[in-house]
Amino acid sequence: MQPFDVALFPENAKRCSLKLFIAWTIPWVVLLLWGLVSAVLCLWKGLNQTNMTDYFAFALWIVFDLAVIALGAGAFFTGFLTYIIGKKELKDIINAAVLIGFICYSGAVAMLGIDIGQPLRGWFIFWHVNVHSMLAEVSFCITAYLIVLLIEYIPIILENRQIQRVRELKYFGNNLHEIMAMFAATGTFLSFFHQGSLGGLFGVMYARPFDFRGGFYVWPWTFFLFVLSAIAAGPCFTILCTKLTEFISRKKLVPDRAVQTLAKISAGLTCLYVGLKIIDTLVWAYKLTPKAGLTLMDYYREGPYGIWLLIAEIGICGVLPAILLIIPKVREHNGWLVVACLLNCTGIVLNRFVFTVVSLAIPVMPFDRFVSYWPTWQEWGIALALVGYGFLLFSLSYRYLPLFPKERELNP
Amino acid sequence: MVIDLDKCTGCGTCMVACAHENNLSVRPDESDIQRKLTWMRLYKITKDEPYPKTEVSYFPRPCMQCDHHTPCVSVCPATATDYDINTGIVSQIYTRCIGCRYCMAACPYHARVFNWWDGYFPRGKGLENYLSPEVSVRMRGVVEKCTFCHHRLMRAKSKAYAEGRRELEEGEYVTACTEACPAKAITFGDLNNPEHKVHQLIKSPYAFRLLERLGTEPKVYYLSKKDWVRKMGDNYLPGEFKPVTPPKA
Amino acid sequence: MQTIPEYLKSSWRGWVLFGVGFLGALIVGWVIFPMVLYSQHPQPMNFNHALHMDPERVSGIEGDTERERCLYCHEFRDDGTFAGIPKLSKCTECHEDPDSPLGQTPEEKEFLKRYVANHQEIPWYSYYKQPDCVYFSHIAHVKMGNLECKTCHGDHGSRKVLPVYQKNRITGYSRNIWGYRISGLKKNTWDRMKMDDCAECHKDMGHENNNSCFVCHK
Amino acid sequence: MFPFCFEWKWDPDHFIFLGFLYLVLIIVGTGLGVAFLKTAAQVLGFMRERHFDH
Amino acid sequence: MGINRREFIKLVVGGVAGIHVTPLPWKLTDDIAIWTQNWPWVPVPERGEFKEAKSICTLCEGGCGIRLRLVDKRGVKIESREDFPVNHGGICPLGMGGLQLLYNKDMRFTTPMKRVGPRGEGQFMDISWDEALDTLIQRLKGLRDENKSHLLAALDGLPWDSTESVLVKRFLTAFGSPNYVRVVDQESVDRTVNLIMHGINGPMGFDLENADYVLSFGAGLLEGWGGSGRILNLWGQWKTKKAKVVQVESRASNTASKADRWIAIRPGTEAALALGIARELVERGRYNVDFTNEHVFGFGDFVDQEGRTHKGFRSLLMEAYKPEKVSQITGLQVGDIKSIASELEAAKAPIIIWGRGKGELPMGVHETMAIHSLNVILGRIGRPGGIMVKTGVPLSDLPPPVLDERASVGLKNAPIGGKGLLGCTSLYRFAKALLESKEPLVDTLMIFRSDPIQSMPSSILLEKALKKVPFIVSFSPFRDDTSCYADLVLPDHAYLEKLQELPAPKGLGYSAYCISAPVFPAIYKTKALGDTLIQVAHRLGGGPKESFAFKGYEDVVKVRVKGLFEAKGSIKLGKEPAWKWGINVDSGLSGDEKKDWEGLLKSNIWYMPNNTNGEHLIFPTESKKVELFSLLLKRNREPLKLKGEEDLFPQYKPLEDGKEGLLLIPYEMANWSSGWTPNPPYLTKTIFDNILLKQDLFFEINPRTAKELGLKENDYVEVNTKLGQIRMRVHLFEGAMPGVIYAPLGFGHIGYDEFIKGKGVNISKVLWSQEDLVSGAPLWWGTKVKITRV
Repeated sequence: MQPFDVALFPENAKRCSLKLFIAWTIPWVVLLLWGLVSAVLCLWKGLNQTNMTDYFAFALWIVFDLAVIALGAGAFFTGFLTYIIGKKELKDIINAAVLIGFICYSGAVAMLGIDIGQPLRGWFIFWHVNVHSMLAEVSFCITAYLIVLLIEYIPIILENRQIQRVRELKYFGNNLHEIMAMFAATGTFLSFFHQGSLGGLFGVMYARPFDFRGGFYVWPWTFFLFVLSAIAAGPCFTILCTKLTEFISRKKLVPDRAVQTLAKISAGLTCLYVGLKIIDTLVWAYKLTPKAGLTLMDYYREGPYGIWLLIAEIGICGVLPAILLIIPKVREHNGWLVVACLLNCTGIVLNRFVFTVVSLAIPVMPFDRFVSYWPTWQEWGIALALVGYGFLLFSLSYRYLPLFPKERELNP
Repeated sequence: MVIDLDKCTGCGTCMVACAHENNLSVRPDESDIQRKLTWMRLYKITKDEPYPKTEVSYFPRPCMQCDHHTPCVSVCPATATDYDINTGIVSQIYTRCIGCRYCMAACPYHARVFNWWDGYFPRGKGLENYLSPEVSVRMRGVVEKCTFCHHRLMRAKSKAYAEGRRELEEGEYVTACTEACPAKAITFGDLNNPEHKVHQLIKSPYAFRLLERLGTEPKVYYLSKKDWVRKMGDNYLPGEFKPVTPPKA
Repeated sequence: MQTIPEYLKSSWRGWVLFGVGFLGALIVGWVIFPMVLYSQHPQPMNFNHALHMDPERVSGIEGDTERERCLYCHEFRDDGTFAGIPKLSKCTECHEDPDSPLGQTPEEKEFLKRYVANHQEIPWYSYYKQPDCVYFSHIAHVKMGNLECKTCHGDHGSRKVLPVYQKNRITGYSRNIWGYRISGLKKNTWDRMKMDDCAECHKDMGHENNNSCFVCHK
Repeated sequence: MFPFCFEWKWDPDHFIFLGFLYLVLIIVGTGLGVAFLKTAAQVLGFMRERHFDH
Repeated sequence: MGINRREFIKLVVGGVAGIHVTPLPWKLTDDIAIWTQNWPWVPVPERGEFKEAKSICTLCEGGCGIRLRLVDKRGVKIESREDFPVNHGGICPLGMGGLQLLYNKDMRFTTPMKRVGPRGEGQFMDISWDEALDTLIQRLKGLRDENKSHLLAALDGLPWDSTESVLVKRFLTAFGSPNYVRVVDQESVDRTVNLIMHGINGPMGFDLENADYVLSFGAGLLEGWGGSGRILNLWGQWKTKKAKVVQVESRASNTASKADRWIAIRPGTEAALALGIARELVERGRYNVDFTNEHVFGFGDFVDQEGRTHKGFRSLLMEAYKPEKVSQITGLQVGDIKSIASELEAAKAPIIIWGRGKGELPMGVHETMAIHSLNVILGRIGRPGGIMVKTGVPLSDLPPPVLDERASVGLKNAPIGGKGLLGCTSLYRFAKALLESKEPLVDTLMIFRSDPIQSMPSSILLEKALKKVPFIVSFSPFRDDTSCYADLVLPDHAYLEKLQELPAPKGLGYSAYCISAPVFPAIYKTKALGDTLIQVAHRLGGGPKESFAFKGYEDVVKVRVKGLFEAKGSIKLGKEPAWKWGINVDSGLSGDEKKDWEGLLKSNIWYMPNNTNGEHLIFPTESKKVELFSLLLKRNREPLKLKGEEDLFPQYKPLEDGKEGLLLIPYEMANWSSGWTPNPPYLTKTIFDNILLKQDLFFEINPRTAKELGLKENDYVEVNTKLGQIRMRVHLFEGAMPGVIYAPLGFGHIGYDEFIKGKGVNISKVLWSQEDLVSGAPLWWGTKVKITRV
């Protein structure tokens, strides 16, 4: 018996029944509702609903924002590879990458809306811009890139079977698709800058020895490290998402060639990133920190954030996935690829966590005290709502939009 | 501003005067020091020696009005905080601040506090009667900081204009904490002006600044003849701290 | 390929509707919006500035130039702060006796009866009331800057009838701050009093250093 | 953000930062404009819509 | 004509495109952002004319001058006042936050009130002044009619010799009750010692301004001792003129750390050290020989009238206080004792001061005499930079009260708890007497400006005692803990709303009288205490009516102030500081009473600088000398139940609390009021989170002692003493003496409002105390505690 909403499916695609689909969406809708409740609470009662304090100006939300945007870098990088470098086989995965990118960025911007103390004055960041501030640069590029992502996502929506019947929209979708390369280029330029500026956010703080790094002209080294790590982890996250969708839908959706090219490129980039990261950490530990009168162990002496964090971030989640990805045999093996991608992504999330939460926990003044932090349920609510929103949008798009062009060939 | 830590008695009058002058809101539970609204904050330091040789001292810490590439001004995305070259005051504009709190992360002195709640002035308690019209009461969601009582500078200027002159004498513009300190441990004036007392005080070998080596160029100097207090003023590698040899004169 | 006119014909109704929607929006935006945005509040009573400013008809107010006559009532205190709209005690300097009006106007009788008799302050609406976050030093501008009152307040001093006070329902500001043209364009200096106007005037007058934030924000 | 705001300083930082911003906005704007005009043209029959192969 | 779906979309798209061309969306975004800047629930302080008023702060007995910044009628800021001679611009945190006490409705009684809930809960119902006065009059009339006027008692915490206190005493005597009860704090102990050793029933002054060496036995100079504004200001001056401060204390407090030298002594043994130093000075012969010969009685051995030879103070010293014994008692090295003695020798103008913390908790009388004996043998009495004993204020007395026959009958009864040397009963003895007696000894208790439930050691006894008093009336302007026990409240004005006066500020080195007219009209429906008393007396009729033949409280003050105008003091603030010796200062008095009164109110102070004509060296004791061997005590040996002859001498007496365990010593802070005055909420900002965190109070313990007991930082702990049990948390502090734990006073209120109520625990409730024979004060530093981890 055909599912009820079969008219909306892409041409002769097989999808599960509507009831099953709705059952599948229930957990994500619950997460969204929980997020909604916490958002209303935070907006109405104020940010005292969270556990953020004057010491912890940035907390779980900013960590989630940074991590999600870094992982969403797959969109611009895959776009860059397909349209600019011209790797045609990636065309099969570009739609999924764009969708993931759109989810990450729109979720992050929504979360930032709640995170700032006065959301209604958010546009002051554009109107009264401080051109020297990294955060101003980040917000400009993120909003601009969100528009670009939206423009990249619209043609995919317009390819839905029902919408195709409206002639104006069909034409509009096609025309957009033709000049997608130009948008991808702008997207790449924008993304390069804001991924970097997110890194610059921390490297620029010269009054915080834990964060400060030297740099080239205006950009601290963390600027380039963040871009590199984003490009390295982005594709891995895209691969993870596609593998997850294949596992859930039990269908082969993306030809191996596309996945392998992505994996190969990301392997190279991860090695480069890990190498540079190690150099940067050494320089930071043995040249910059003594200049501020501290030793490396001063950072990790108190509280739960010990030296294990450094080892975990660079060692287990940095060097190990780099090795795994670089060996072709391991890369081809489906299981190991997923493990390597997972490790790489956790490495990036850990890096963002260390720069946000740990850097604020460590006192700078000698007589100040170490401070620890744990998020309240409202904070978890909004963070997990982003995850819920992601799954929901991806499932809807997978069900109603032709995300994977090669789907028909791969499973006749 | 120069604060003599040997004269400072740790009584906290400067904190109360600052809170009263600038309409700082007081919540029923002020013991949560990480969310307490204080512009001038008293830090207690202890000399870690076994029992009879232990000593206690205090660091009153206003905003340092950092001079060189002010950490908070350079990072604020919406220019809600601005460093003024002629007076050297780092101002904070509550109506433009969007509450992104990036400046709080950038400031190593924790001189910036965030309004996690609205000001606590419930109807019918009579708390709003003692609010001063010279400083606007902040709403929730904005960062606030010590601005060296810039409204007192404006008050002194108005008075000077009324008397038909433009320049201010040394004692005319003084911050609330300087005026309130019972032990007269805080001296306030123009660091660049040779006649002002602060100009001479910062030349003393015992003068030091908080976290000086970070290069923020703070404009609040501390004086103390006790080595262990000066050692607390900055991070030193083991053996890097050189006690001050008293001047021959 | 369809012929252009035929296609155009079938959808001219669409374009007309588009036009209608467009025009409707224009009217709403330019005409209805300003009327709805501001609430009208008539002043508790009328005060005839022109009459009081005219030296022949009112002798009590000293001051030969127009500015001095303004400053007689809207005076500076000795610590340089500005008294703003005068209190009842200033009016009763001349109108002491509630039952012997100085002029014939009905408003004066009503003023004497309602306010002077039972010593009640007149609840004026202030046209140029700045919000709580703004510090404006009149003495710096009038005395040191030697500005005429007209520069910012226009011909308010020569009006016979006090205009109706219009308040922005959302922000609570008086309409004189944004100005009576909703577009915000301004011909003469007193049409608008937003931050940019003050800053621009500072820049033109060469007081660029007074454009740092804490000078006007408190 | 705009030259007529009083905070606008004619200095290199403003040029670079806002220059790139306006550049990007113009590119995106023209891209959208082109797509929109082409659709309008095709809808109104001036142009033949091209069949698009993914 | 009807439009289909597609055309409707076109209409909407047209509208949306159009609206963007109009100012509507842009102006709305701008206005909404401006709306967030002017939220209606954020208060906007009205603007107005800035005015200035000068006044004095009477939140404690320091008598500091303050300057108030007013906007039209509203008080906006309290600021320092350079021209006032007492504190030269110094203000303590409590004084700085005073306006919060004035305006805070929940902190104050805004109208007369009647108790509704159970006693001690503090639930009240507003009633009118007439109804309140009627209930009080009806009750008092009932007592007088049944000839039980002695069942009335008054607990008075008002400053000594202040007009209000005089009125309270006068009301009691006119009413016919002998029960005039006072809380015995350090001020009362000083006055008792002044009476015993110098024969003057007045305050003792410390001329700290002229001293160059200050040896302080436990006096918390930076913890609020004396007038905190004055002392904190003095601290700055001492540092500039390099005066030396030596602190003798067991804990590394602010004073101990900031002093030039800290002597870490075992708590309670200060007197032994003082006498040890005295012995050292006497042994070296480096004491003031001619002063002791000429002006001191009982120093050497002497023969009294009956021919019996008595051992003098010197021989007592030589036998009992050898350095080895003293170092064994105090835990100090003998070298320390010797070095202090030599420092005292070298100093030109040394002064020895005493007290524990703020001086709200009393010391023993013998202990104070022992420490003061150092001043005596060094001849530091009546000399610049020394102890001034004649700083009383020459206020003229009111005409004697008229006693009708009911009053004279009532006065025959003996006061409950016995009369002390100063003519008042100690509250501790009063409470004990109430507890021991079966049937109620007191029917009505009137409480004036004092909060013993919060501040008196072992106040748990007082709680039980108050439960036995049928009717309690409180006149306090603030909702303090003791008023929670009151049945009726007739609230006095708060401190800037009434004519406030303070004769002889605490510990001032010259005689001064501070007075200030009300700065604000009454904000809430309260009435000045003086006026209420006069009104009650008038309505009682008979004796009280005639002895209160005054129109209002102000007239009483005017009558008393006449004495000042006759004495040679001055009301003009001169350029020379008032504490300088021998400066001739123009009195600014014109002889016309009304003008002088205005002048006094304008300058807020009448003062008389000390002069060196030797008048300070005349002592009205029996022996016309400073009595180390007190003849007064000899006369009162039986009523005071003194044991041997050595009780007539200054001596060190340890407290016997045999139980072993840690010693609990309360400490005080300059930024937290632990006496009668409530704490302005601003002060909670100055409290660190290792003192008070949410509702938990921290006590300080030495890390080594903590390790023995297995305690870690922030542990919850049950501390039980003989009297009760409290729960606190551990804070390791290297400056705490091993074997002793320190907990702050002033917490655990049951009154006031959400800013202070229920925060921390009240230490003084469970402090064990032993009664001081002479003054009847509770001696509290012997509390042994057992600690169990929760």
